[in-house]
Amino acid sequence: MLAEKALDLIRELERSVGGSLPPYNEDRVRQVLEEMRVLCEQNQKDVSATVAGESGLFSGVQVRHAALERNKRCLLAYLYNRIEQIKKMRWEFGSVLPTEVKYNLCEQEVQWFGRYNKLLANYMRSIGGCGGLDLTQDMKPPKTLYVEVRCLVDHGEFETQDGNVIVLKKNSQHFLLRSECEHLIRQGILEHIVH
Amino acid sequence: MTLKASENYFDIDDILASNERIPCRVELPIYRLGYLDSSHESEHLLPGTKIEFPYWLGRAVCSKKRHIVGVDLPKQYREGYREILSADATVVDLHKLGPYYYSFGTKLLHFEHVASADIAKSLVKTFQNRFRKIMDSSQNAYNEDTSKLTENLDEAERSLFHSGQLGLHDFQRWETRKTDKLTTSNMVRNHRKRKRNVLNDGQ
Amino acid sequence: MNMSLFLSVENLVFIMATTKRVVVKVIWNMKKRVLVLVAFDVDAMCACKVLQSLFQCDQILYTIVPVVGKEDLERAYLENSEGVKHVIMINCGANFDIVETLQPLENVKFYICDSHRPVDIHNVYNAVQVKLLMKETELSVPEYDLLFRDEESEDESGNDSDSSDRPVPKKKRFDDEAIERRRERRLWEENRNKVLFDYNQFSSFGSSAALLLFELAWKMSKDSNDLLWLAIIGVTDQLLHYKTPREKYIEDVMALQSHVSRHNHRDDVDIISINCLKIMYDDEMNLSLYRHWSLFDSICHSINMACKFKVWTLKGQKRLHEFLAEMGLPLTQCKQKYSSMDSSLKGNIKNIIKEQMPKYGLEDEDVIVPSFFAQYGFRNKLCAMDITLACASILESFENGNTGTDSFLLALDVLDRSNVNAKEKGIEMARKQLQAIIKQVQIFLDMHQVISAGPFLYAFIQEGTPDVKFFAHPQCLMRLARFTLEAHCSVSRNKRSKTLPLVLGAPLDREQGTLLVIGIPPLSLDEERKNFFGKAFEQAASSTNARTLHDKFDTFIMEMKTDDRSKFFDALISLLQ
Amino acid sequence: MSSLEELEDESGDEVETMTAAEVLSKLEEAWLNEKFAEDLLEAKTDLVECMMEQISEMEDNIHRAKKGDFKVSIHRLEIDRIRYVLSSYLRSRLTKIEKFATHLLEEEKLRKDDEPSKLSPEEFTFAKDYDKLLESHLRNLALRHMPAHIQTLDPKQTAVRPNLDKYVFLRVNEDTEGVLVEEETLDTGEEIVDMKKGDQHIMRYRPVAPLVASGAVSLI
Repeated sequence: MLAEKALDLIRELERSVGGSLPPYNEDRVRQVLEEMRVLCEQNQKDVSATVAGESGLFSGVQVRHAALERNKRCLLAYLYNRIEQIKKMRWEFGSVLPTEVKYNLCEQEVQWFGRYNKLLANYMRSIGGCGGLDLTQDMKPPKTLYVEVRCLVDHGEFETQDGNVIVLKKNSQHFLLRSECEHLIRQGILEHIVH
Repeated sequence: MTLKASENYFDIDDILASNERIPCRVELPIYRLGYLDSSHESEHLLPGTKIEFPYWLGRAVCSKKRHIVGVDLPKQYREGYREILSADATVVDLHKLGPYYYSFGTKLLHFEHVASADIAKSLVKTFQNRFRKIMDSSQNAYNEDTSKLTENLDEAERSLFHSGQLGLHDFQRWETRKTDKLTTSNMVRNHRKRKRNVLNDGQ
Repeated sequence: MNMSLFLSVENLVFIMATTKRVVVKVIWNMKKRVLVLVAFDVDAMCACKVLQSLFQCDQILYTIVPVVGKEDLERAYLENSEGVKHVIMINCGANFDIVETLQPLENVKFYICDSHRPVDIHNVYNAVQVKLLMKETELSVPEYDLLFRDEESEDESGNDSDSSDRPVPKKKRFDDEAIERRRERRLWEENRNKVLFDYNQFSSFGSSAALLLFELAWKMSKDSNDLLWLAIIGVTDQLLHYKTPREKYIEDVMALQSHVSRHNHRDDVDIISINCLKIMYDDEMNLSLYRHWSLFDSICHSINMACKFKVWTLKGQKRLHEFLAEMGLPLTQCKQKYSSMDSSLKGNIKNIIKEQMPKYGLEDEDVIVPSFFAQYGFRNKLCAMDITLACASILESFENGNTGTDSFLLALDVLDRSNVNAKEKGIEMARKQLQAIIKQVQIFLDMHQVISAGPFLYAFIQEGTPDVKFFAHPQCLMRLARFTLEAHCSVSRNKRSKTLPLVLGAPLDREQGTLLVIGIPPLSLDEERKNFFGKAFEQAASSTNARTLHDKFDTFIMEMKTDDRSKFFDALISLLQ
Repeated sequence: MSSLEELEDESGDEVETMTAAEVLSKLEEAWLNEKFAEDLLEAKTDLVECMMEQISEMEDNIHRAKKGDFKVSIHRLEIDRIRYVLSSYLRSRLTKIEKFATHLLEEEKLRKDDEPSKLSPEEFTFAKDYDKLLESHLRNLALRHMPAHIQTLDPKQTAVRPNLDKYVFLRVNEDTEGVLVEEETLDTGEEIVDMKKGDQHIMRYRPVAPLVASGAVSLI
């Protein structure tokens, strides 16, 4: 059936819902574009023939045109939904992606991530006139000023707001300002301990 | 061909739902596209040929303006099935009738078939009848395998079920004061898990 | 005399009595982060949790790092010392010169809350940088003048160069004086060495760190049932790992009991939520984990009962069966899970056992221990001894490639009363440990591997023995050693056995060819629980150049190269003869 | 709350005074409406700026306060809470702005001068840049490789638009009569509801959207 390959791309995304982003399927994208090129060529041929006087070719043109549009929709939806995931990554991983994750993005997607990152940073800086507001923080309503945390990985040195340096070593425990370690918790470096 | 606001151009579910098949009857010859019908080996699709098209294609070639093919109702929306659904919708395996039963059904209304009004009513009625059970099961299955509960559900119902589950879990977490806990982002956690699995497999 | 602890209104204040009866007052600047170094034992963990709760109340920032031994402590200090002015050490740091070891900046202060005794004299008399959080009565340190001399007087005694302005005739008299001084100094030094030897000869333990910190919380009016429970666990840990004599334990229990009744005495019992923690005092049967086992298994794995009946022999088994039958406890009931035992039997077991005890030569203290229970929710009744064992066994577990600090955190989870899962895992692990211990004891006895070396008994676990991994950890090794000694004494015809200490070795690391060695005092000296092996090990090692590592905070436990075993033991024998 | 002193609202010629606590409660209301509304609501730029100022003022006060002052930690927690409401509010807006960027920019183009913009100036910049960024991505990877006549991206077709027919929960703040809930159709007559203050309803968002904007109802 027409536009099957394009649908494969969509199915690929459907299967990965909740999981990781699958590698950018460059081959399949190329195949879809190729199918589109062929469909278009045939249509042009039929259109020329019709102009030359041949009749009855209209139905075929319609079918192919529908297939072209369908391919376009699938392809764009594929890119669009990947972008949605990539955006989410900015919010969840932070401004630097783990290499294994980056590996599944194509070159342009990596660039897009960088540009989005910049766009977001510019916007956040511009909020409220002075200094801006980091929207990637404060994801949950604050209950306490300080939180008890355990360190899950060897992270190294971490400078607190008051200029102290704390060494975040695996399995050490700390009592820190919630506002300054929230992003470390979200990045899985610290675990928040509640009793 | 514009989409309604609810039918997001980029929506994965909508794209999949619009791929469901409808039986068509070719009414004008479609030249050099015989390969679309795998049961015949002719070069062209000739009038009278019966063929199943995906919805998106059927919609493009069968409308008031163009009538290249005639469209029939898929059997799961015909009267026989509608009767079964009206008898007791809750026992029907809707997923088997089409994973996008409601959304595909709604799309069929575009063809303005004589039975359209009845289909619309049947869809609403079916949903109403099944809704209570879905809500009930999603609110009362805590910490158990839900695949059995959802296997008969259409995709929209499944997502409804999962929203219900999410609500239930959030409520339980709130009740046991677990919502205070700041947590690792899902993506980071999943990434870690996969990485660990890869490491373990490598050993 | 009681420890003096006071509290200023706004800041957390430690006020401690030192031996010189000088009250040292330290006000913590609340803006500064505190570094807490915690040893790997249950008491220390409980103490740490009490401290955390105090810090959280006052919003004092902290970093907590668990440390397994002296090297670890040094490394942890180095890594985390930047900008830190206050370091608290829990169950570590007392018995070696902390300033000498860590070479800290002058403005760093150490607060040592450590049950290890004796406290190094430098720690005692460095009032500027080292503060001890201990009960004064538990420190019997020699007088300052016996240990330290004024340096200035020594300068004078030296043949200084500034004699130019002295008249020559005086020189002779000066020489006489100098000789006299030198003689005096020699005598003083001889005396100092003797005093120091006496002071350092035996290692022992003072009050539980958790109990001390709980008392601090109490003085600050920040105590709660939850903190009290931690103090109870800390004290129980000292009992279960033979750190303090039974009498001291009873004393602590009395003190705890007054807190328990203060916190749990309410007329309006009905209006308290079932989810609140309640603590009760009760006599408990000294049977390991019986609530989570069968009565029969529990008896067979409990040190006192097992040794009295010699359950590892056929005859012993028979006698145990008789004992149970005479009490009217059907064997089928005893061998099924305690929780599903007939409840009419369950309620009475303690009394029946008490009645039958004398006939079997069991004494009250073999069977009964005063202890505490915690209850919250509908289901959860926790026994302090069970939780302590569960926590200790998780602390020393080695599953799934967990590192030491992983286990430390997992063990902390056991103490978190809402974490039922961790607790159950702990009980399971504790059972496995007990099974490994009894199996090993049986091997020792069956193979006659407990051997008298003259001044002490010794035994070694063979490499390749199943469960050998359990004994590569101090606390478990400690319990094995004690079980082995009691079991050996119970079967030995030699009356002297009871007066002999035991040295026990377990393979530690096969690749590196190392042993973990522990020495415990003889049973006849049980009222004191003083251990001389710390010093003895050091001396034996230095006299033979055996490759040993005295890294543990418990000095009577050390690591050594397997190859050096025999020369080390020859030296140890001649040293102790 | 001693920290929330009276503030003067500088916008508007007639001097409108609002206490900081009032500003905060307005912001909280805007936040909830924004959270539950399907479409983007009018930007409350003044409220945001006002609260941002308030935060920095409180921070200054804290720096001046005595060390160890018990009030400091309470003020700090208050700052955290305000910051959370602000961020959460702006985050839900940002999500919608990204999703409906094309649609919002279209609306903005059609907006008459006397109508208020839904977007704050900063949000407008963001929306423009974001829309461009997304389109250029689709163009670079797909569109420009497609046959010429279908390379265009027709907003009519592809722009994602809010679904105003979603149902919402709402609470009535002011008595409002004659709300046309359901237009007349062949099968049913029109449905008109009178809403009383304090009532709670569940209904389609479309008919009540103007009431949310005017403050007559709040989404819950």
